[in-house]
Amino acid sequence: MFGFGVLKGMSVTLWNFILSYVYPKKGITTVQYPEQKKEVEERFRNFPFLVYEGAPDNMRCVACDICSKECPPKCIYIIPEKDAQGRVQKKPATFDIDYAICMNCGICEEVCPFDAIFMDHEYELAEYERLSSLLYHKEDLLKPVEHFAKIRPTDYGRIEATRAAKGVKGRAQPVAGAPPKPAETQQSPPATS
Amino acid sequence: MNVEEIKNDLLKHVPGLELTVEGESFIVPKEKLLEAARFLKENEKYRMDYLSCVTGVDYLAQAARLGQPGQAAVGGQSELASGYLESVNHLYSMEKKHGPIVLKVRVPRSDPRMPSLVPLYRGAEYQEREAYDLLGIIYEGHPDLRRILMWDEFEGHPLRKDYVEEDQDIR
Amino acid sequence: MSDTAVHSQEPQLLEVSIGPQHPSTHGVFRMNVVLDGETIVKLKPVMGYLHRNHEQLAENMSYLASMPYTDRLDYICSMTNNFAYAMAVEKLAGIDVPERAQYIRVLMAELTRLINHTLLVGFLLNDLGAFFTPTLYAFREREKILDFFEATAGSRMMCNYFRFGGVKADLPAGGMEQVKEIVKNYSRFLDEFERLLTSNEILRSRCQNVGILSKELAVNASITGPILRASGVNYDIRKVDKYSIYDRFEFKVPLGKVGDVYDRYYVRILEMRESIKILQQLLKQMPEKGEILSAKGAAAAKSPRMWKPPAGDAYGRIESPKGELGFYLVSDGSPKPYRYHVRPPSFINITILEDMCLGQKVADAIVILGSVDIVLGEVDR
Amino acid sequence: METSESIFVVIKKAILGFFHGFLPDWTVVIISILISVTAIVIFGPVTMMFLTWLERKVVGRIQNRYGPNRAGIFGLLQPIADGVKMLTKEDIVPRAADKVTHFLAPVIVVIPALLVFSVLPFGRGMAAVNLNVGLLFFLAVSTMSTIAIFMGSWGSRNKFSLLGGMRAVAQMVSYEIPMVMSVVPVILVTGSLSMVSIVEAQLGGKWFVLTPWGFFGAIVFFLCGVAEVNRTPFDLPEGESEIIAGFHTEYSGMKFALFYMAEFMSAFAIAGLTATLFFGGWDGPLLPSWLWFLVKSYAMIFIMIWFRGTLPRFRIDQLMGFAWKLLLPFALLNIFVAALWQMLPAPKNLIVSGIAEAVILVIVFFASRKDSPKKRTYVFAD
Amino acid sequence: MDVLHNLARLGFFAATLVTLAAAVMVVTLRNIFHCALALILVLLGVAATYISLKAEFFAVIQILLYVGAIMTLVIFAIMLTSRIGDKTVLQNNRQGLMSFSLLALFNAFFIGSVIKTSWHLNPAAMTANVDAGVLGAAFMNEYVFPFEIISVVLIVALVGAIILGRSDQ
Repeated sequence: MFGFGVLKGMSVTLWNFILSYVYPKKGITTVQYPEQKKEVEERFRNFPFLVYEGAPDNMRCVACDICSKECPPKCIYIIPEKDAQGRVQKKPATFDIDYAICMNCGICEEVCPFDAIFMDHEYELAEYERLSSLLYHKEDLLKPVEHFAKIRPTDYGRIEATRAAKGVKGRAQPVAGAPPKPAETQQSPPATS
Repeated sequence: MNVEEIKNDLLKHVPGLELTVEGESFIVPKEKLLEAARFLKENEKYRMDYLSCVTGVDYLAQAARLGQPGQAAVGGQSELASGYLESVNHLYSMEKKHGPIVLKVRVPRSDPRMPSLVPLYRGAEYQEREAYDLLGIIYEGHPDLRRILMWDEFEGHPLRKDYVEEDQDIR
Repeated sequence: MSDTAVHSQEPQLLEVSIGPQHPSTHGVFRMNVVLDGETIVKLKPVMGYLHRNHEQLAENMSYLASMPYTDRLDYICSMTNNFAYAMAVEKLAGIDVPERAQYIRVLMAELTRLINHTLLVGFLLNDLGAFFTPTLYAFREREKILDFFEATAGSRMMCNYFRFGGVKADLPAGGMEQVKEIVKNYSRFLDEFERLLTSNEILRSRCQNVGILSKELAVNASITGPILRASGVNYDIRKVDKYSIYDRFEFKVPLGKVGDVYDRYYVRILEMRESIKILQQLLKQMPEKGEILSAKGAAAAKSPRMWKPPAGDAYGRIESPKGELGFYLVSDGSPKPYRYHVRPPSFINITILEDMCLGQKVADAIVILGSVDIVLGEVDR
Repeated sequence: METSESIFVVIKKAILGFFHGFLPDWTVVIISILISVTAIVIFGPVTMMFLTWLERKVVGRIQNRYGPNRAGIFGLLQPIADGVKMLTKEDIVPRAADKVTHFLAPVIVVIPALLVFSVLPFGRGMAAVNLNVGLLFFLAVSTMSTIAIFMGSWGSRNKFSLLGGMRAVAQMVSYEIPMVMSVVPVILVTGSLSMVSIVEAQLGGKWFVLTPWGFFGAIVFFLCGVAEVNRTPFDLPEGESEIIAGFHTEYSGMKFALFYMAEFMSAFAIAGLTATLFFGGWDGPLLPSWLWFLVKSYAMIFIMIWFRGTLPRFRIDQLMGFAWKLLLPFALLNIFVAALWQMLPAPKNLIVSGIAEAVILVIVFFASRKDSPKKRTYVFAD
Repeated sequence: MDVLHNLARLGFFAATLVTLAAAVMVVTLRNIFHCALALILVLLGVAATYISLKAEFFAVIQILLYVGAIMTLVIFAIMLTSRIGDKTVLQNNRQGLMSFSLLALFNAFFIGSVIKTSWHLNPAAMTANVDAGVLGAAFMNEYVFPFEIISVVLIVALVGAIILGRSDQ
């Protein structure tokens, strides 16, 4: 068993060894993480966030609860706001997403009819404590539309075009007539400690 | 390879076999399963030498009685009406490269025993063990029928429709 | 065991359990091995450590909701898992798929086949003892394909990209150039890989005539995928079922003669070259524009938890890189599947692991397991 | 140039001269021994630390990545970091272990690795001990590590380490004989066993590797050396992917570091010995002699690391077959070629021994063709 | 330089002492593997005495052959006989006293005769510096016949061992 095949194999590794010094752009493929960061593709999806226009109070979400029903691992928990007479408003009082359970599959973004929830690009979310600190409440989830426009320009363009076409203008005043069917909130709240 | 042609061949070659056709699949009584499978495997025209997939399915009483739309209602055999366990076998031929022949065997939930296909197809060994482990279908003639996915001391069969998970951690 | 002469007492058998926490069992998989010296006398695989009861989960969720879970079955080729599940549901509900979506689907499936085979060769060399070099070359090439997946599907490994009746989104702006770039220098990478490995005498002597699988046993034990073709059986579901638009591409199916670890390794290298041929033809034939979700598909995707397929059962299967991956669905007309069963290739391919390992050395058992290419997400479901 | 040539010898003479003033002469002899001993005891571990860093850097570069570059500039403090980690790691002794052997094994495995350095000629006049049986001493002491490795594997009472121990002993015994045989031509040509005289026989560029028998003898010796030191492609005793970590599965903390140190020091010793026997030790045109020795040894070390980055591992029976059926017969035949080379006068001997060497290569090639793996053909069905 | 000379003698006595102690340990230790290690120590002690008598070649051959080869084969034997490693054999038994007295008697005669006989020393041999070259020449010239006979005996033993060792499959 003579070593010509072995020598041919060793020539490949020697070539890679030399390449890594002579022509690092092709020879070295690793990214030195903390110093250099690999920029993320536009459609990259990490955990969801809620969108508001202008002030955080003027958020697009109307607490229709479709996303929490569609979410495969059931990690979204919504309680709609009630005004003085107890009538349900079209705004969520609490909107929790448990980032520990969410598997960033992006289904909530697809099914949301009001373009209120989108997947973020932020992936440095390490926490010290698993249960409570990964349960994001409404305040932590809210981000301006400009952030969405910055991270995903093409999607933002497409969605704005459809919204303009449908003539959806900003925050609809609460319709005086019959309030929408109170969204039943029967799904079990996620494991809150 | 249409369903009628297969049905006539089966009835001709396997004596005493009463076969019902449901859509694309054949309901075979459990006594005749091995014979039918052996015929399909050795017969020159079919040469079904590849058992692709063995699936266990659990039909509860109300599902069985009302019968799946598109599947014949099961009122006929009385004891099956109280719900049955079904083992679906997809047979293909690697030699002649032709499509699936689906054999279904139904056994009542009270007495879930049926003949195993392992003597004919080695491939069924793990899939039947999984059907036994998750659905409780006992395959007679299986060389080594024990749990494959759950740990051995586990009681109950998780994929059964009436399986209620006991709450270990009631605080 | 032939009863050796009376005076020599029974050989001192060593009972060793390899795994579930072992450097080269590709996940939590255990083999209880009984050794006589270094040769294997008995080998019992033990699995189920990663069992998440995926099938019961799917029975309590809508059809679309279990699509992201199919990514986690065989976590190396998530696109082909989605492909198989989407085809099964389309067969069940009779949904058609538009032209451009079919091309995108075949594009994703063949890229996943490249990833899986490259990674397998890398990990097989790891089991043989090469200190991570082939694996890291494999990872280097896989990164380029994963970047393309991230650009189109949104996530590198858990793509969740297929929908019933098409795909979630069209290719991104620079997508086609990225694919052309990948396909162009992938064959150059394969030449480098072959120069490093194929004629390597140590690899040849370690892999030839090890773990031989005969044709009859392979067919009888329902083995599918490259292992079956390495034993010489010509059965590739892309050619048999001609599902999706595979009949429009002209490609060959490589077959081995002996059916040992070396044949399985080399058949996979040849299959990668065939996949590159398919991708080249695909890039030429692909229509520029076209809708990517059929009308019925759009209806299903509008509100997944309300969507009700007609009652009945269906079995959709594809040629995943590891073998025949099939989904058997029974629907009773409600939005939740009545029965959801996965036919995983890895789970069935290890039925005859013991037959291949008897009489071999301990080191061979690890190599044979490596050549069978199992992923525990798919074995345990 | 002259001072840099024998800088270390001059330093030692200066120290001795200083003590000579006021101490009786017998203490001066002891002090000179102590200086040599401390030199080796410092040189050994420092080389080991540098080699661990070098190995991770080179294998990293082979795999298109940087290798350690965080601890210190270019990652040079990485070995120190590893050393501290090893010191602070808990030293677990398995309950069923045979305490005495488990404890003694790492101690005894380091002794041969250090003893071997005493014989290596690091430079002109810089061999610690000029034993006239230096080469044989080297081979004898390196067999002792076999026993230490087996003590380690037997003592830890663990199935995997037992397998590793069996493999280690079988491999060491079967690679020692071709190693000794491949050294015999060098002794035959130089006529003496002392390492210093071997290097002197090769002075002036007349290295043995340039002779036909020397070139192939060097390959055989180097392969046996790599096997003796359990490095890839012969690293079966600690085959990670098969038997977890072979004989040092049950060792952690400083004991594991000792095994690791012994492996690297004997790897450097083998590289140094190959350089001395076949590549002319410290003989070289410009640079000082000790620098030549280091350059050549590190070239050999680079090849060992290069092996590690490329080749898969042998199986136990192929390993044995390779030693007994290929290396040993070739080394024996090589002795005849060396004898031919030695007997005939200058111009003719090169031609005759060259032809003889070619004949041997052809014989061994055809003899081993039967069990060498074949090329395979594949069918393309549609 | 007599101090160095004394040191050398001290080294020699220390080596012999270690050898004797290890020899005693070989027969009295419980675990058979520890006995094998003690035997290795004995052989190393013998090599040390060779060195102190300035016969380096013999010392190195001693280490190479005895410790390197023969002891490895002894360990092979221990390893391959099944379950011999962990049985601890009881070392002492009742005949201890009787055998000790016999031994003492024998030693008395033996040491007595050793002291009484006058060993006539051949002065030439005392100072001759025997190194590998001289030995090699001796083997090939005067003693070539016994050298060949021994190699034949070894070959026969080797072939016999292989035939016996080959298990009967």
